[in-house]
Amino acid sequence: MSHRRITFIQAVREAFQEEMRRDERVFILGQDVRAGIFGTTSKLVGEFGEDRVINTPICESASVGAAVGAAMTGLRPVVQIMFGDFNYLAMEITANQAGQWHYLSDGALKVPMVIETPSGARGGAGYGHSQSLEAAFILPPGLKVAVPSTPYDAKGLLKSAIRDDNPVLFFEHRRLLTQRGHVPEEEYLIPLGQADIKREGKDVTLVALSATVQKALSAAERLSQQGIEVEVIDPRTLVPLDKETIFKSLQKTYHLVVVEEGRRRGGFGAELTAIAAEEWFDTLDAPVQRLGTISAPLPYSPVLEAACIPSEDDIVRAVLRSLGQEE
Amino acid sequence: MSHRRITFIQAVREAFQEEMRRDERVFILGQDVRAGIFGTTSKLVGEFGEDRVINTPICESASVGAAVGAAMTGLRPVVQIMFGDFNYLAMEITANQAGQWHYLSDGALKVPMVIETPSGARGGAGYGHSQSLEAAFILPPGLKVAVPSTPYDAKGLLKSAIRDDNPVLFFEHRRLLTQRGHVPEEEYLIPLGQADIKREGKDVTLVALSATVQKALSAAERLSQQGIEVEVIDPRTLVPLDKETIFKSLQKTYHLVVVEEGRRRGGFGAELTAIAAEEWFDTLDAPVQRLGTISAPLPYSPVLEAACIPSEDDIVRAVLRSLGQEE
Amino acid sequence: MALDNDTLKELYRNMVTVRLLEKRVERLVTAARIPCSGHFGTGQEAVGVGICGPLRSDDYLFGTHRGFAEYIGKGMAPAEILCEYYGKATSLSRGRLGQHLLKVDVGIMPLPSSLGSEFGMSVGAALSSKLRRSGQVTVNLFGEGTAGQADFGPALEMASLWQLPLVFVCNNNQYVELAHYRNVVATEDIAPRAGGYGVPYEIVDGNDITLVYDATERAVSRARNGEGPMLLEFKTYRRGTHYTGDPGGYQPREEIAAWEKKDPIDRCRDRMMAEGFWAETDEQAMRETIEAEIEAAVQFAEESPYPDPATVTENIYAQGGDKS
Amino acid sequence: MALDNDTLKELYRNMVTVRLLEKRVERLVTAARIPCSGHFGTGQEAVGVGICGPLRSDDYLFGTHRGFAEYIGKGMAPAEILCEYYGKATSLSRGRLGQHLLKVDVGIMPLPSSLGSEFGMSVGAALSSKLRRSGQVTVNLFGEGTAGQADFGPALEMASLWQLPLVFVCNNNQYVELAHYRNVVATEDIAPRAGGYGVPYEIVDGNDITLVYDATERAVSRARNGEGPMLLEFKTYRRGTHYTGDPGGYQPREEIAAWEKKDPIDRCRDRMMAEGFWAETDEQAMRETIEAEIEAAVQFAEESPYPDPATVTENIYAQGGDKS
Ligand SMILES: Cc1ncc(C[n+]2csc(CCOP(=O)(O)OP(=O)(O)O)c2C)c(N)n1
Ligand SMILES: Cc1ncc(C[n+]2csc(CCOP(=O)(O)OP(=O)(O)O)c2C)c(N)n1
Ligand SMILES: [Mg+2]
Ligand SMILES: [Mg+2]
Repeated sequence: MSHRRITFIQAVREAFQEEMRRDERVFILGQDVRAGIFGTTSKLVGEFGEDRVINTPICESASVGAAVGAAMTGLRPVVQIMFGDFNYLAMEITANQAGQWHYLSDGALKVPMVIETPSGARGGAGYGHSQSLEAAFILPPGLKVAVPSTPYDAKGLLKSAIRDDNPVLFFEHRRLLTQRGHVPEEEYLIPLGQADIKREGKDVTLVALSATVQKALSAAERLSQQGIEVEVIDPRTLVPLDKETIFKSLQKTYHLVVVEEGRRRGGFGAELTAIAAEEWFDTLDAPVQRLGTISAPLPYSPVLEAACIPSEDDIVRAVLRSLGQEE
Repeated sequence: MSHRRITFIQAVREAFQEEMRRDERVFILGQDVRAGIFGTTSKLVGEFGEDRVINTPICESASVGAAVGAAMTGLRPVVQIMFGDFNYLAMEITANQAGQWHYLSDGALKVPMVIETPSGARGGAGYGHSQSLEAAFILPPGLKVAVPSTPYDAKGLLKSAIRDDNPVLFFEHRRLLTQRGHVPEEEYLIPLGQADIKREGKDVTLVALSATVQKALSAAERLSQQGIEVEVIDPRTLVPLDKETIFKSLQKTYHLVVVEEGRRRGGFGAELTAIAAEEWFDTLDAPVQRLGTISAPLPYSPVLEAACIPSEDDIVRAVLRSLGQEE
Repeated sequence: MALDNDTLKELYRNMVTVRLLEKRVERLVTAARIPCSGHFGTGQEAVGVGICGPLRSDDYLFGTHRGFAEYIGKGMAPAEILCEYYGKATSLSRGRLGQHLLKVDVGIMPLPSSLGSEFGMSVGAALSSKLRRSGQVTVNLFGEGTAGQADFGPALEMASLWQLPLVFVCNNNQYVELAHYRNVVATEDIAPRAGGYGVPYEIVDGNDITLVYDATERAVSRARNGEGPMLLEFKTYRRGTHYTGDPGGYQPREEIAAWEKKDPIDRCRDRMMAEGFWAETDEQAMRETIEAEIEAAVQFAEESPYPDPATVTENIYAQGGDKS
Repeated sequence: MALDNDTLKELYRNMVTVRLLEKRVERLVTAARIPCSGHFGTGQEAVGVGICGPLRSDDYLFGTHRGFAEYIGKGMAPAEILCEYYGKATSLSRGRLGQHLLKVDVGIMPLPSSLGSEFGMSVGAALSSKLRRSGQVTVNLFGEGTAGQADFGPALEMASLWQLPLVFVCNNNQYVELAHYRNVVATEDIAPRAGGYGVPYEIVDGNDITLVYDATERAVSRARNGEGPMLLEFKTYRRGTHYTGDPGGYQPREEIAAWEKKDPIDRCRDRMMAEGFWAETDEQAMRETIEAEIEAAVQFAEESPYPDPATVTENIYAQGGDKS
């Protein structure tokens, strides 16, 4: 096995290349996808032509609508929404239509499509280009939601998402896009619904998403120096959710901390904590600690933005709180 | 005090009348609000004229956008969205704009507006006219969310919502609209953020929303005959949430059950259960029981619809489960 | 291809079926045998039926919530419609869809509960057939009120930009729920809006089914030949109320009466009789057959079982994914 | 009211301020002194500056993400812009807004991060001033790419239907991000789309500030007199790249060169000089003053403190509600 290290962007682009070569029904549409504002779709038009890499007008709702229509009629579109925040523009078509017609048609229609969407706070983008809205897609039925945290996961999950017969939202944290990681040359897939244990530990189960995985790992490293062994789990997809892996960890640690960059109120952590309080109650030795962005608009100024979003320090403190210790 | 009983529709209409008489900045816009498809705004145009009861084209996004613009410039609009499901059409403007500009402008702008929206399943309306989507508005910042369950609450909450300087979503369950209840002649307000104990009890705290409150009360009645005293709490607003009242009840009962007609996955129950598992952990003697609609599109056929939505029986069973008993 | 006599007879038969079926369903709704409310289109049957005339069975149709014209026109049987409305296990969707009629194998595509959400989807269907070089045409039918919805302009833009085989059809029946359309529509005609996006358009009498057929045929052949989208606006009139729960009263009686004189079914029958290929006996025989078919369909739907509640969790997600 | 010499001088001064300030901010972004990326509008300053000329200070402006023209034009000071871009506590928003410039007391209304979300809001602002009989006019400026957004048509419809005091202004700078606009816009002109909704329109050279001023003045007086909305399309050109991170290269060099010859600042200065009310000495004095003002503003912003992180939870909700 090679030890090639490539960026998240390259990993995503490779996933597109491989899937577009493999299946001519796959095509990409979105604003400036030919140029590729964030690079994930750049140069694809050279290999696949303008019919399969389509620049759309600035209209997220109709673009996602077009993807739904194409998906229902035999193609496998990937529609790029340039910033995660803009998914709310297409909320009706995503939540009320894309996720529902397979069921409503009793299986006569399938909606195999991916919404690829860079998102998250990276400093200096301000309120409407910085939000992490993945949790908004847990409530609507019929959707799947992927939130990769490494180039390896991004490639493997995106390939599975493209092959999946359901609509999948694929969130790419903009802070991760230029980071490098190991991605083998050989083809691989990562199934949707399989969590990954990013670090093993026995004292606390720390579930982290997307860009917070790295913060969680750094926090775990620091805590390890104090003798606290944190198990860091990246669920990788919010729907379907790999409850087994998290539960198995909890059966070892009895302590649960959840961290996400999306807002805490009504976030993924709410759903996971609720699952824990319902299904794993006897496996909890302490209150769950739930971290997320405060329930405010994301301010622009870097000092304010940082004050909203969970930091490595916040995670360390939450783990200690979970163990009944103060830092 | 009189013992007048009026319908939910009449209660809502009275709230509009009183507030429109009191404050000429208040006006209503929406599809067919002059005729008033569900009756809540019918005949208001006679008293207040066409300038204050405005029929809009069929475009939810621009209608809510217009309400935001009017609210920022000195008026106090109420925009009606005919079915709760259609709020997703205006999700961007509601979640990314309406709730955020007061904060972003550091207080220079206010957005005093109400989105009035009949919703919920009533049988025979099918997938996109039946959903309860109130939980989708917990995640976005800056919004308030009211879910009245009686004519009395509806009137008092709507009057407060209209006077509030923030955007408030006001959900009216369509099954409740024609129901009657006590509403005094005298003016009253119900503050947003004040739960109501609909029935006192000492064994289990049962938090229920909107149309499920009645089911919860019937279930409580049945359980009472078995010697189980359920305290039924209607939070009345999801944001702000009256945690104190729920916690106080829990300190008496140590058992929590949450029921809503919105979907269970990612619903209000997730947030409340998470709060309980974080903040009230030591006050929980048993796993929380969380009830909501299954995570599927709402099917049309009455037998299927009923199979998706929590019933009185489901509530009874959940309470018994919470107490470690089977029915 | 001009409209030949046999085709016209079939279109006529479809219009009559629509009229009779709608009346029958209206009674069933009022009698609470059917759990939903109904939106009917008495007087405007020529549009939905006529536009389906020139379509292939694999062409895509995005229809409307009002009545059955385009559904019957595109190949749904009365029994299929009734079973959906009853919510029975024998319906194509096994009780899931109700009024949101769908029949994928004859090209009847989703009717979204949110008006206008089909605009983007119809762009996608047309884009798909263009990319697949399948020769299919997509027809997107919508009301003049629905033309106010947000995705209407963007759909015109995309169809024009990509020269899609997409025919937009505005069924202008002059009412939007409980008000005259000029209450919420800024212009007399919707069609010129297409011009703003470079999409050619025609405005046509929607109560003459031969004109509806011919205009559609022109637009569909253009689209099929790769000459891009068109918009057709058919002027017609909704003689009934908005839906079964609407007491009406806001439509001037003289207005209704004037349009009754232009009834598309009467006009079609008069023409066929005048041209000598339709007789009173044909009429009677046809009506008897249709009524018998409808009654059989009602009975079938009535006797069909409700779906098993246990099926409610089936097909939430498609299983397995791509198999190739 | 024709454009008098003093007004023209002021507009000219504003254009030069915009040009110099944008160049300065571009350097600050590139040097990472300012944390955001910048979207600049070299060559199109006449539009944003010119449309503000005929406006009252209480008229509402919904501006764009590109450059500072309409913000300077409507009364924002360079220091106010810089403090926002730096995210400092001294900014009007106390560091919350960044590029989303806002100054409520001179009528500068929200710039939504999502293009096109201002269409509905501008309808609401115009409706509000109509209902309040305040005589205010709302101007909604947007790019030709943004005209593709969903709420554009509905905003035209509502403005037309309710005859609102709302002037739509399309700043057609011929590029939408990294591609020529015809890549994603189906038509050469945006303006005729207004006609489809019954909204009158004009297409005007956007590089001649006197024409921009005059056309706006006509539209604004119409609107103020209760004669309803208008749409103006100004043809101009974005000579720079889309944003600071864009290496460019897709705009033909000859195209840029051709438009350089039509530079709105040069044209305005040449005219003023030709007409004899502007001299080289005026020019030099003005530039020195502006540059000094900008440098002082940069220094002020640099030296300003960042907001206290503890303020981050303030004003999430408006407190108290209605007091009347
Ligand atoms: C997004 C959305 N808003 C509102 C409605 C409610 N509604 C159902 S039919 C209708 C009127 C449609 O008018 P038009 O498009 O003219 O069609 P017609 O009913 O006349 O056939 C409305 C507003 C809806 N179904 N979807
Ligand atoms: C809803 C939405 N989609 C996409 C973007 C990203 N975006 C920023 S500027 C821009 C191009 C705008 O083009 P145009 O309207 O012509 O204005 P210009 O930049 O030329 O001034 C895009 C697509 C956005 N901000 N909002
Ligand atoms: Mg109509
Ligand atoms: Mg442009």
